[in-house]
Formats: sequence, C-alpha cells, structure tokens
Amino acid sequence: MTLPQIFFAYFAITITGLSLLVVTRRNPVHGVLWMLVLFIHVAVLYLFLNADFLAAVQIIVYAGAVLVLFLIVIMLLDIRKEESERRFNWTWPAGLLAFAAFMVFFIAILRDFQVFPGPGQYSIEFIKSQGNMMTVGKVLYGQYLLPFEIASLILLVAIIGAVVLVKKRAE
Amino acid sequence: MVPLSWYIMLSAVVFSIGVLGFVTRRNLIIVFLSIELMLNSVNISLAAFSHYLQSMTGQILVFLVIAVAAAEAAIGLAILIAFYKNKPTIMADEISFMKG
Amino acid sequence: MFNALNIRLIAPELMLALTALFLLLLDLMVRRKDIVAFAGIVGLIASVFVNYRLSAMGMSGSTLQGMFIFDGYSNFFKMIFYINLFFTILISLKYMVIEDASLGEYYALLFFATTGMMLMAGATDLIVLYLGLELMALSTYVLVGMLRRQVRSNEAAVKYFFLGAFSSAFLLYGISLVYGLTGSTNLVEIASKLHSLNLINSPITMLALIFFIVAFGFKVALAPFHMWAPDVYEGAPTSVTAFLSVGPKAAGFAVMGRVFFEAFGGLQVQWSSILMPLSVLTIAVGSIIALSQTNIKRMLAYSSIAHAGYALIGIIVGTPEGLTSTMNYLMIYTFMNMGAFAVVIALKRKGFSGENLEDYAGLAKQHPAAAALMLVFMFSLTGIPPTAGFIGKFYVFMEAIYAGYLYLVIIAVIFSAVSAFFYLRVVKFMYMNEPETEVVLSMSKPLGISLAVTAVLVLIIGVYPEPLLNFVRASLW
Amino acid sequence: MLKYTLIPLLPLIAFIINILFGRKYIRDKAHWVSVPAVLGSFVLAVSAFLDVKAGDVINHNIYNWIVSGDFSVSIGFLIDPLSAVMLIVVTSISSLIFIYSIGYMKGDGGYYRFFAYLSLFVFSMLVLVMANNFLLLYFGWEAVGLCSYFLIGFWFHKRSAADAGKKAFIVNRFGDFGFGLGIILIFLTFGNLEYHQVFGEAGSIIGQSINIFGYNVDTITLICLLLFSGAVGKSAQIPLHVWLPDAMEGPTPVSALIHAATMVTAGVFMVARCNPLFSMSEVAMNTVAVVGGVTAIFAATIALVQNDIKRVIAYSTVSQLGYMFLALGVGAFSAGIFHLYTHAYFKALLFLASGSVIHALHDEQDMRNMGGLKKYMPTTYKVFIIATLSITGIPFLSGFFSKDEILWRAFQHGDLGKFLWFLGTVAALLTAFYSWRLIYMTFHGKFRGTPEQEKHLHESPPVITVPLWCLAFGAVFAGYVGIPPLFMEHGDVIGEFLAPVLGHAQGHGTHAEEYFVMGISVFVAVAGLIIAYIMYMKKKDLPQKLATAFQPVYKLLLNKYYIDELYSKTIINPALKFSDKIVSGLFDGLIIEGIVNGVPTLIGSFSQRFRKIQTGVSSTYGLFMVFGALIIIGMVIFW
Amino acid sequence: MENTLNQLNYPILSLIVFTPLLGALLLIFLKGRGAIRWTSLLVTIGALILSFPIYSAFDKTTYHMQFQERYEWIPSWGINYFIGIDGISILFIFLTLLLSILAVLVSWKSVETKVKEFHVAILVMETAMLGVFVSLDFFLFYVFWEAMLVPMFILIGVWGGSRRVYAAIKFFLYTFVGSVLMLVGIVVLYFSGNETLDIIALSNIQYPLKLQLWLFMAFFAAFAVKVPMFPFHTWLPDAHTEAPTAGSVILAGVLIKMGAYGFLRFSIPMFPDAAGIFVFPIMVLSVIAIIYGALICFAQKDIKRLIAYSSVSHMGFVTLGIFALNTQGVEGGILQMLNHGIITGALFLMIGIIYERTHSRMISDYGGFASFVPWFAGFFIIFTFASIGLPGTNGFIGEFLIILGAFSSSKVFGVLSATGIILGAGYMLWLYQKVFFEKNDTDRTVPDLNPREFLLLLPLVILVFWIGFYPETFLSFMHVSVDHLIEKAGTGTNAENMLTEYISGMFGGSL
Repeated sequence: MTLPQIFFAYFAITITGLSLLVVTRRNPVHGVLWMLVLFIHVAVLYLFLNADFLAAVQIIVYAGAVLVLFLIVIMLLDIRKEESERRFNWTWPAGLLAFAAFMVFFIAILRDFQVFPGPGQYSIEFIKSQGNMMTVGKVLYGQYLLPFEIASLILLVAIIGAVVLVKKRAE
Repeated sequence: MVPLSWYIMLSAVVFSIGVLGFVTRRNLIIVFLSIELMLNSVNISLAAFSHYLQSMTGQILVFLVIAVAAAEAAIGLAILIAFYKNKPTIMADEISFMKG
Repeated sequence: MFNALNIRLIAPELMLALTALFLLLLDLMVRRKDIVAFAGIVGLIASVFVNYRLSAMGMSGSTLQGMFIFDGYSNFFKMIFYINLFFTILISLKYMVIEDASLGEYYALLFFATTGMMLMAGATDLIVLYLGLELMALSTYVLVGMLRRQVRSNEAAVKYFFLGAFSSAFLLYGISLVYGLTGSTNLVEIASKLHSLNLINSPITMLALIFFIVAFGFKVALAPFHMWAPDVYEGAPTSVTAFLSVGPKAAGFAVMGRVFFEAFGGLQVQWSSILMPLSVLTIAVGSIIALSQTNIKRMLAYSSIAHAGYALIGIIVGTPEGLTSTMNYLMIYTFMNMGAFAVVIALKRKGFSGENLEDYAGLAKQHPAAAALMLVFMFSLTGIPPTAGFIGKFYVFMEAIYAGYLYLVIIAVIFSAVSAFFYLRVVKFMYMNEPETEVVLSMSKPLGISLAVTAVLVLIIGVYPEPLLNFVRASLW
Repeated sequence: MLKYTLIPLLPLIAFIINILFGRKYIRDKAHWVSVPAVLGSFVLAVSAFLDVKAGDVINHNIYNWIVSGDFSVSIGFLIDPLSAVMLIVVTSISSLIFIYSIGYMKGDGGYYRFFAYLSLFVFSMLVLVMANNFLLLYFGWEAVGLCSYFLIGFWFHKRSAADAGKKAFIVNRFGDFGFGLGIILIFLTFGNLEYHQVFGEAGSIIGQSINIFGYNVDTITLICLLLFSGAVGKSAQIPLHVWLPDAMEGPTPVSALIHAATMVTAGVFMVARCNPLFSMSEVAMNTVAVVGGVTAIFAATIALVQNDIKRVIAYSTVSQLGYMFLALGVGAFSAGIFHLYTHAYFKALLFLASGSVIHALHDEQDMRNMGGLKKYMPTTYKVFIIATLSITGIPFLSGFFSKDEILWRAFQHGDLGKFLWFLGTVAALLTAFYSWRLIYMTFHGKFRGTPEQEKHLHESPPVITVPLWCLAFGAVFAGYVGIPPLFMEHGDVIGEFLAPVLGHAQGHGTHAEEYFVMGISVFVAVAGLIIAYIMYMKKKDLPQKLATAFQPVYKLLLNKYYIDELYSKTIINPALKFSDKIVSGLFDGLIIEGIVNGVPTLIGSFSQRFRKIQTGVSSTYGLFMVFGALIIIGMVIFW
Repeated sequence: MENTLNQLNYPILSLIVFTPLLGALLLIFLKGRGAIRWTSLLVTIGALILSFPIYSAFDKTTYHMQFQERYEWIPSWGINYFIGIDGISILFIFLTLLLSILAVLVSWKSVETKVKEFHVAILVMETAMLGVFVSLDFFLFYVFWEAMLVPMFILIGVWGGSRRVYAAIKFFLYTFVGSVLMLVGIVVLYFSGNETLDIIALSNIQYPLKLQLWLFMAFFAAFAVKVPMFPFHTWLPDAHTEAPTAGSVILAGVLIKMGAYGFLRFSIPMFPDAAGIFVFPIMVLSVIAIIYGALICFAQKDIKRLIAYSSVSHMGFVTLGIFALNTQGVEGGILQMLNHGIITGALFLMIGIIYERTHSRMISDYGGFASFVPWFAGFFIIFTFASIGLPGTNGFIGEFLIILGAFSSSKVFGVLSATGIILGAGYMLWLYQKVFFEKNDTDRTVPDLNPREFLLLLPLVILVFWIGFYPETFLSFMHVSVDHLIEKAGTGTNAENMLTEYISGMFGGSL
C-alpha cells in the first residue's frame, strides 16, 4: 500500500465508523457532534481529491451552518424525555436486511468501477495553474449559470418556507 | 494512487448506512442526519469522479448539493418544529395519525 | 459565449420566478390576498403569453450551455403546469380563507413550485433537473405544511419532506453514477457516451437507471414508492392536494420521458421491462386500496396513484407515440382531477371538512349542479365515454397494444373496472343516499369558473379530442 | 272468396265487439252479438258445404303470413270435403250451444265474457278446420287451446278452475311441443307447409331417414309421430288425457262445445287431414291405433266409478276419442271422421243435458246427490236417454252406425285389428254400463240431495230445451249419412263424400263376419244396459259390495289410475323442486351469485388487508421504497 | 359505394339520434315538473316522428348501409363520425324510439323525486341507445355503448327499489367489465385492419383464425354480458327488478338487445371462422339459458324478478336463433328481439302500473285481480300469451322461426329449445293465475287502467298482433341484410370443422 492509500484507508474506516455512530447514537446531540467530525473528515477527503473549494464549503456551510441549525433545533425542541425511549423502529431487522442487501449489491456492482471516458480538460495541472477557486468560479458562472441561479431560488424558497412555517403571525 | 473504486465503495458504504439510519431510527433528527449522510456519500463519489474524470461538473454539483442540503435543512427543521408545536414528539412512528 | 446565453428561451420560467418575487413584495403592500392572487394570475398569463409567442415564432432549441431546452415537449408539459397553477389559484382563493391560512407566500410558493416543474420539463442536464426538482419539492413541502395549526397538515409535511429528501438522495446517487460512467450530466451526451463506451449493458448503468426510477417513481407515485401519497394528499390543504396530484406527477413524467427516452434511449427494453410490473402493481394497489377509503381526498390519492399507473403504460411502450399518449393522458387527467378537487373544496366550510364520503350523501338533492359535475369527473376518472378520461385511456391502451403489450392492457382494463367501483361509490352517495346533514357549498366565482371550465373541457375533449391530439402530437415532433 | 273468409271472421268480429264493449255497454245482451254471428257462420258453412258437394275445392291463399328465406307460409283456406264436414259440425253445434248458453249462463257476471270467448273459440276452431297449411292449422290449434284455457278458468275465483285451465294449456303444450317440431320437420323435409304440396310429395320421401341421437329414424314415421303427439294432447289420449276431466271445471256449454264436440276432436281431424302421411308409415298408424284403443278402454274403466256427472261424460269423451283414433289407426279415416261427426251430436247432447241437470240443482255435480230427476225434468230425461242410446250403439241411432263401422274396420285389419276390435268391444260394454249407470243414478230412484235443492227443482226453460231437442235429433239421425253398405248400397254417403280426401277404406270381410261384429256390439250395448240396471235399480247394494270386494281395483279406478299423482310426483314436483332448490337456490343463488358477489368481496377484503401496509410511519414507507429498489436491482441485475 | 348513401338529403339519422340529447339540454333549463314531463314527452314523440321518413325511404333491396353520414371526427386516429343503418338496425331504432316514449309516459305519476334528473337520464339514454344502433365506426359505437351505462346506473340507483344501489352497481360493474374487454378487442382490431375503425371496412377483411378467436372472445365478453347469456346473467334479475319501471322497460326492451345486435353486427360478419367454431358452445349456452331461465322463474316470488328471468330465457332463444346462422334463425332472432322488447317492455310497464296502486311486487300479495282491474287483466293476458308464443301474437313468429332455424342447423338444439315453450307457458300462466285468479276479496279496490295507461299499452298491443299476423312489415326490412350476413358467415373457411367434429365426436357424433 502506498502512502495515499493508507491515508485513504484511515479516512474510509473513520468515515464509516463515524457514520455508524451517527445513526446509532441515542442522543441526537451526540449524533450531530459525530456528524461534525465526519464532515471534517469528508472535507479532508475533498482536499485529497483536489477540491479545495468544496472542502471549504463543506466546513463552512455544512459543519458551520447546517449542523449548528440542527443543534439549535434540538435545543428548541427539548427532547430530553425521549432519550429513554426505543431507538429503533420495530422494523429494524428489515432495515438491517436492506442494509446488508445494499452492501452486497453495491459491492458486487461497483467493485471495480473504472473511468471509461477519456480525461477532461480539468487536469490537476490545469486546475493548479488557474487555482481551484478560479476554475470553479469560471465554470459555475459560465457553464453552470442556470443551476446556480436555480440554487438561489431554492435558498429563497427555503427562507420563505421557514418563515411561513414557524413565524409567529399576527392573528 | 488510490483507485477510484475505493472512493466509490466508501461512498456506497456511507450511502447504505444512511439508508439504514433512515429506515431504522425513530428520532427524526437522526433520520435527517441519515439523509445528510446519504448526501455526503454522493458528494464523496461526485468529487472522486470529478477528480478522476478531470471534469469540473462533479465539483459544481457537490457545491449545489450542499446548497440544496442547507435549504432542505432549513425547511425540514422548520417543518419539524411546526409539527412539534402541535404534537410534542419527533418520533417517526408516532407521527402516524394518517394511515390506511 | 453569450450567443449561447439565449435568455429568451427561458423567459417563461423567468416570468414566473419574477412573478413569484413580485408576489412576495406585493404581499407586504396589500392586505387583500385576492389581489395577490390576481396579480399572480396576471403574471401567469404573461408567462403563458411569452411562452406562446416564443413557440409561435418557431423558437426552439437548447440554451444556457445545453442546460435547458425550449421545445414542444417541454411546452406541452408547461401547458399542464400553467393549467394546474391557474386552477389551483382559482380554487384556493376562498378555501385558504376558510382554512385561515390566506398568505401571500402561499401564492408565491405555488409559483416557485411551478417554476421548478417547468425547469424540470425543460431540463436537458441532470443538474438542472435535480435543482428544478428540488425547487419544486421544497416549495411543495412548505405548501403541504401550510396549515401549520393542523396536525394533519404538519404530519403530511413531515412525511413528505423526509421521504422526498430520501428519494432525492437516490436521484443524486443515480446522477453521480451516470456522471461517473459517462463524465457528463448532459442527457444527449450521456446517451452518446453510453453508446460509444459500450455501457448499455453495464450493471452500473442499470443501477443508475433503477435509482432514477426510484426517484421519479416517487414523484409520480408509482408503487412501491407511492406510500407517501395518500397521507400527504389527505393532510395537505385540499388546494395543495389538487396542485400536488397534478403538477409534480406531470413533472415526474416529463423528466421520466426526457431522461429515459433521451439519455437511456438505448436501454428502452430494460426500463420498459422494469416499469411494466411497476405499472401493474401501481394500478392494482391504487385501485384496490382505494376501495376501502372513506376520506375522499385519500381516495382520490389512491385514484391518482392508479392513474399514474395508466399513464406509465405510455412510457413503457417506449415509442414516441407511446410518450404522446402519456402526455395526452396527463393533460386530460389534469382537467378531471382538478375538477374533482374543486368539488371537494366546494364542500369545505368552516367547521365542516366535507372530506368524508358520507358528507356527499344526498348532494344531488341539495346541490344538483355540483353533484352533476362531480358525476362527470368521477365517470371521467373511471374512463367512461364520452368523457375525456376515456380518450386518455383509449390512447394509452391503443399505443400499448400496438407495441404488443396486450396483457398489460388487459390487466389495466380489468383494474379500471375495479376502480369504477370506488368512483361509483361517490356517485352513489351523491345520488342514491338521503342527505344526512345539510351541506352548504362554499362557492365562489373563481371556484365556479374552474368547475365549469374543467367540466366543459372534460366533456369537450371526450367528444372531440382531435385538437388536443393534434397539439400533443405536434409537441413531440 | 269473401264468403269463405267470413265464416271464421264473423265470430271473430263478435268476439272483438263483445270483449271491447261487453263490460260497459253490452253486458247481458252479449248473445245478440255472438249468436247471429255464429248462425251466420253456420249458414255460410252450409253454403260452402254445398259448393264442395257440387265439386268445388277451394284452396285460396289470402296473404303471405311469414316469409323468411326459403320459408314461406300463407294465411289461406282449404275447403274440401273434410273441412266442409267439419265446418258443418262445428258451426251447427256451436249455434245450438250458443243458444243454449243464453239460458244457461243467464245472470252470470261474466256473461259478455263468456260469449266473447265462445265466439273466439269458434273463430279459432274454424281457422283450424279451414287452414290450408300446417302453420295455420297450428295457429288454430293453439288458439282453441287458448280459448279452452279461458273458458275452463271462466270462474277464475275458483282455484280449481284456474288450475284446470292452466293444466289444460300446459298439458296441451307438451303435445304441441311435438306437433310444432313435426311441422318444422315437415318444412325441412318438403320445403313447404301447404297441405297440397306436402301431401303431393309425400310419396317421394319414403325410405328417407333422419339421424336422431345416433339412430336412424324413418322420416315419415318421425313426422307422423310428432304430429300425433299434438293430437294426443289436444284429443286427450293417453298419456296426456289428464287435462280433460279437470277441464270440466268450466261451464257446461263449454264442456259440450269444446271438450266434447269440437276442440278435442281436432286431433282426429288433424290425423285424418294428414292421412297421406300417416298411411305411409305403418309404425305411426299402429301407434295411433293402439293409443286410441288403449285410451278407449282405459278411460271407460275410469268412467265406471266416477261420481261427478260431468267427469263421467268427460271420460266417456276420452274413450270415444280413443275410438276415433282407433279408426284412424286402422286406416278407416272416414270412419273416424264419421264417428267424430256423430259423436259431436250425442256427446254435446249428453253434456248439455247434464248441464240442464246441474243448472236445475244449482251447480250440484255429484251424482250421489241426485236421483229421481225423471219426474222433475222429463225433457232432459228424454234427451238423455236418446243420447245414451246413441252412444251405446243401439241400432239405428247415429252412434250405432259410426261405432259399428269402426269396430268392423278394426276387425278387418289383421291381427292387431282383431285385438283392437276386442278392446273396442269391451270399451263399448263399459260405455253402455257407465252411461246407464249415469242415467239410473241421476234420474231414477229417490232424490238424494238437500231439501233446499229439491224445492227448486224444475225443468229448464225452452232456450235450453230447444237446443237439446235439436241435438237429440242429430243424435238419432246424424248417422244416416253413413249407413253401412251391408244395409244399403251407397248408403255410406259421408264415406263417399270424404273419399277424395281420405281415400276409400280398404278391407275385406264377409257379410257374415260383419253381421257377427255388429251382433257382438249390439249385444254388449244391451249387456251394459242390463248390468247397470241390475246394479243400480235392482240390487242397489251391489255396487257398494263390489267396491269393497275389489277395493284396490275400485280405488285405482276412482283415482284414475293415479296418473295425476304419478305426474305430480315424478314430473311436476321434482321439476319445481329442482327449479327452486337446485337451479334457483343452489346454482343461481349460491354458485353464480357467489362468484359474482364473491369476487368483489374478495377484492374488498384484499383492500382491507393491503391498506394495513400503509402504516402511517414514514420509516415503513422508506423501507418499502428501499425494498422496491432492492427487488428491482436483484431482478434486473442479478437474475 | 353507390349513391344510396343517403336517400334523404339531410342528416336524418343524426337528427333522430341527437334530438333527445338536445331535449335533455333543454330540460336542464326548465323549471316545473309539468313542463319537464311534457317537454320530454314531446321530445321523445318528436324523435319518433322524425324517424318516419326512414321507414318509407328505406331501400329494402340492398344490404348496404343506408342514410349514411360520414364526417371526419378524429383524423389523428382515422376515426370518423360514421353512421348509417341497414335492415338489421332499423327495427331497433323504431323499438328504441317507441319504448322511450312509453318510458316517459309510464313515469308520469310514479316519479316524483328529482324529476328533472330522471328525464334527462331517460333522454340521454335514448340518444346513447340510438347511437349504438346507428354507429358504423367502432369508436363511436363504443362511446355510445359505454355512455349508456351512466344514465342507466343513475336510473336504477336513484329511482329504483329497495336494493337499488346494489343492483345499480352490479349492473354497472358487470357490463363495464365486459365492455372494457371489448375495448381491448376494438383496439386490436384497429391495428389488424389498417388503422381504421370503420365497421364496414373492417368487415371486409379476412383475419387469421387465431386472431379471430381472440377477438371473438373479447367481443363475446361484452355482448354475452349484455344479452345476457348464461352464466353471465345475474346482473339482469337484480337490475330489472330494482330499476324503476321506465328503467326496466328500457333495460328489457332495448338495452339487452344490444348484445345480440353486437353479435349480428360484429362478431359474425367480422369473424366468420371464429363464429363457426363458437357456434356450438354458444348454442349450448343459449339452450341452457332457455331452460335455466325458465326453470328459475318457477321459483320466483317477485313478479318483476320472474319477468326478468324470463328475459334470460327469451334472450336464449335470440342467441340460439342468431347462431343457427341460417336465414330463419337470424331473422327469427332479430324479430324476437323486437318482440321481446315489446312484450317484456309491456309486461314491465304493466307491473309498474299495478305497483303504483298496490306498492307490492310480491306475487303473494296479489290474486283475483281480474275482477277489479279487468282491462288491466285483459292487456296482461295478451302480453302473457305473446310471451308464451301463442300463434297470432308476435312471440310466436319469432320463436317459431328461431326453432325452425335452430332445428335445421342442429336438431338437438331445436328440440331442447322447444321445451322452453312448454316451460314458458308454465311459469307465465302460473304467474297469471296467482295474480289475477283465485282470490276473491271483494273489499279491495284497485283502480283500473286510466286513459294515459291505456294509451301507453295500446301501441304495444297493436304491435303484438301486427307482428303476429303480418310480420312481413318488419321482416321485409331485414331480408336482404340477413341474407348478406348469412352469406358472410358462410365465407368462413372450413378449418373449424375439425374442431366441431371433434367436439361433436365426444357427444356420439349425433349433432
């Protein structure tokens, strides 16, 4: 195993373990915290994959914003009393079975996933020469302008939605 | 060099764990986290593809997914709060007044 | 570079989005929400006009770096979305007041959702498709939970949200796999890459395809991905239910048609054979479970599930004609379903849900006109000529038989007979039972207009479908 | 042509007028419509008869009735010697009975109805007689059945009357079932239904056979047997005789006209009409003869012990009809018709006379409650005696000539003929016995009815007695048109007259034999009289003793051989039970309805069961989605 | 085609067909029961009067469709608005028009609730029924065919008896299942026949045997249910019994004729080979229906139900005649349909009339009625005997021709079917006796027929005797068409003989 592979192995194992922790913790606060750790690991993986911008976004948006939102909501809901209750649905064996089946299928199908098309223009060298941020920006505002705009609409909807749903109304 | 399939396998595993969490957990906050897990797994594979294909599309998509995930989080949590105000529970199997 | 930035072709969507924004602003300025709604209708008509002008000018083609296309196919679906939006606004006006949830944002969200659907219909890139879908989805999540003081509405929103997010994770996974295989998210490019790289028979392609089916199946409510539908339809505000039962479904079919035919055209045999059992299952589940429903919204939910199954037959056929028949079906379904929900809404008044079948008892005696209209819609949903529902089914069955799916059609027609039972039950309650309580209709002009228009169209299309057929056909080639 | 068309049309018009306006306007003046009509028919019939006598044969199609492909049948009349004779019989007797009814039915609530039905009957009977093709014959055949149904059930409030009418119709339907099929077979064989065509080609199909259920049956035999089955029903032969005694529930004029003189003889007429067919099939002829012979004696035995005055006469009718068939069966067609003709008079007389008795006793029909009526009703008594003498075959009354001819013809007809002759002779003995028994029980001895009845005993008015005398005249002298050659060369006028249609009877026998046969029959007639005299006048306890001594036989006869019971036990009740329990209850109610209602119920229960899957828990929904995806993946990729 | 396309220079058939529909539209805007009743009566009578020209202008010498009208309707699918009639359908037009008038008349007093809806339903029904008989395009045919269900469903379910909802739903679902299968057949036919649904064009195509078999079965599903043939008959007693009088009359008079009409118009001429093969089973089912329907009548306690089951028996005759596939059988079958419409329609009318007075359909509640309602009894006996098939009435002509036809095509079936005549006499006379005879309670007062009811029944009585004595008026319309049909049926190859021989071999080769 080469060094990168060892690195990857560490991250893979950690991410997997963290995922399992997230879905098994009784206390959602713990879950969110483990998730935070996981996000950071994923961000490192992005760095590993030459996606600096993504790593930054991952930390800022995901870890910084989304998870904080989660924590706030957990606090807001004050769900301590539920900590003593069952963690899983009665159907959990079926879920486990589904999980196992998914694993089997995925391993069987995706085991030797290869890249078929020839390499595109955004080689490591190209990105390095331009800078990751610059590259992403150019593509985003050029080719992917429309998606970007739509994303803005989505965020707007999210704002309106949140307001509509929880805002105190003047009755 | 790390083979692409490793990333894909990692992504698959995390995705599956997300599914597992979604279908087994009662607490909707955790269920929500499971969904985020699934999104992250997709992001991992997208970033990996992007890297190996030397294409920028994957990265853009990851960026957009994160944006959408944030939006989803906002709305999803708002919905949860709205529900909680009426019925103080966030357990999946207790939110089942409508069935049949 | 800016040549490719032909913004005109996306003008209708822009119009709608801008209208939505304008409505948000307007909402702050005026107290009366019907003014907001009216402004919305103006914006809607403007968008329709723009759309019409564009297509009349013979404009078509892709724009924005091949992200989006303006063609007959998307125009047809946009038509459905416009109609859906239009009628939803009309039937919402009084209803939302009754429900005490008359908000300007409501209309804005309807517009955002419709924008999302239109983007889906015109998307030629999986990224746009995904974002359009999310735009639609997020808006509808909020719309479903609009009645935030009602547990039912909250619960529906919770379920819809979680399952929706779950399904879009599948979609994303599928997109990522396709991207990984072909290096592209553009539908045309995907198709050519799948072909040139000889990936047609790759299991990974199949996996991606299946994930697409899961996600689209969720949107159009195909069994076994349909289970959110009854709960959500029941819990959501009725106007939103009407909106949901048509818009996202049609949008789902739109992307299904686009993606399957364009990107996975080479795998037609595969997806047909996957969809076929799903269609049978969907029709069966929808028809059978609907039999034991007592809540009309829930019953219509199952009915819409069954109808998704019928519409799917056209896709299964896998030919452009088949797709045409599905489009035709959806258009017709829009009218009859909207009409049916309009009647349901008419029954709702303060302190009276009007959702139970018993509430329809003796309706024909108290409100013969409403009962007669409901009768038309019910028989149209059953597929009895000379209503539009029959034309829709006939076309779908015709194409299916032409393509050799005789047994599928036989199963479908038998289940349509089963489904007749629960539609008849509504008629039975209206005409053959004595009224138990006095029902006062909360009629309003807009509601009346939408009822009249849908009923007349259902009958006209049933008797003279030629213009619609020509329109459908013209939109595909 | 109008003249001939009017013969049946006059009564029809009378019917229409009476039925439409009778209830409101005509009421008790109904006879003013019907009697002139039937008298008119009679006059026209006589005129037609004279035309035929002068040598005309009228065969006229009025219009095409049914045309379908190569099937074509007309409404049209054939008046030849046979139908001319029948016309005379029918119209004359009808006229008399119509007049009689004026008195008999006086004051009945359904007076107009009665005359309407009677008129309709006459119309139908005339159509039957005058038809020139089988289908029109069938029309008349069914129409007289219809009238019979109406008239038997005339007093419909009486359950027995309603039952009897229905029974008559349905039993006849059994016969008509065969008759109809016979007609169809005739059409399929000859391609035509007109008498002339069919009879003309009859010779050409000898030897043809039809495959029925795997057996080859001679076509002509089959046709004849099927036709004969109609005759069996209509003329109340074994085994379809059961309706006729019950038919006595109807008013007496009806019994006289329909169930004695005319309608029941339609079978005889039909067989005679089809003589060209029948004479080609030995099997059919023998069947006819045997059925006739057996019926003659069978009915006579039942008549021996019956106590209802009309039933005795009814069984006597059955028996006499048997005689006629016997005659036909042995090839003596004209003898059969001759007997039909004489029988019409004396049997109508018997009925009308008994009607007079019944009328006098206010609807009492049981002979055990009669007796000694001689002194109250001398006229009736006299005509009764005349009729009885005639029917028993006392020489030189009309019954003698016709009966004797039949017996003589039978005697000539080979071994089977001898046997039939024997049957006929025995039947004659029995006839004599029960006829006289009837007279003795009714008119002699002491009155056994209630004093109330006795107070009102009276002779009937002239409107009743005049027709009786007219018929009595017929009963005495009608036979003189058929004097056997033995007594007078060319005495058999009617035989000669009918010969063009029915052919000359062949047969050879010596004069000695003929005298022997005649002697025997006269002897049995007298013997019957004497036995009856002894039993009912001298030793009045003898019948009782005999009844006790031969209890089983007596019971058997009294209960008409239990035929009705047999039918109801073996056919009617099982059929009703079958239809109620098996067909309606089990098959329709349980199996078919079960399936029809079961499928929706099943789907409904599916629905109830499947909706439980929809638990309302989003995790479950997710699980279903996941499994859906997994199954598809498993099926598509790993299969 | 020749120039007999339309002898009259105006669209006579469309006029007849859509007059009732226009009337129905008019009714929607009317107020007041009297106005509604009179309007619908005038509309139905008007439609009948409008139809008079077709009887006189009808060319009896050609089997071609007459009074044709053809307009493009849905060119995308090659579907035309194509109507026309021949000798087979013309009588049904007449029957439909006549019975619709009577249906309106008989409901004059008995329908008191939702009068407007009732008459709208009747008129819509009339248009749909007429449409079925004139359609020469399958799509059009199917539209009318199904459209009938809706008003009928409403008629039964709203104005019916105590179990009306059950009966209505049963009726609807039953017939709907049958007709959706036909729909599949129609579509298959569409593609086997050069993408057209023109019935005439489709009739001229020789289809492969296997396809014929399948199509025949698909159509059979619809027609057999409608007729109804044993064992698909159970909707009929319920529907007939529970329907209001007008509904029963239309059901019995016209609706169930459509199945047999379908056989004549489609099954036999289009799939002659398959028809040849199915002759045997269908004749068996027909004979079973004749006997079975008759036997069940004996077990009935409800007058309407008895008449309903008798319809099963009579329709058995009709199908038997039709599938005898010879001139007499088919003509008898068609005539018998007309007859049955008249007779059973009349019987249902009469039951409705008496029900208005007694409010009972139970046989046991009657008895001795001949004395207080003599006119009623008189009319009833006419129809009773017509139903029994007494010569001189229309029933005889039809049944005789059918038995003749059946007998000449298969002796066994001819003989068995003739037993139906005995049984028919049995149950009808039993019914008559129980209702009109026997009891004599003089204190009961039931009014006799009033002039309206008298007028109602009079045309039917006239028809009973008219057809009974001069059927040629009616038969003459169909001669040429029927001969053409027989000829067509005869064009089937003899491939089916193998099958028939095989089957008859199992019965000892004697059929």
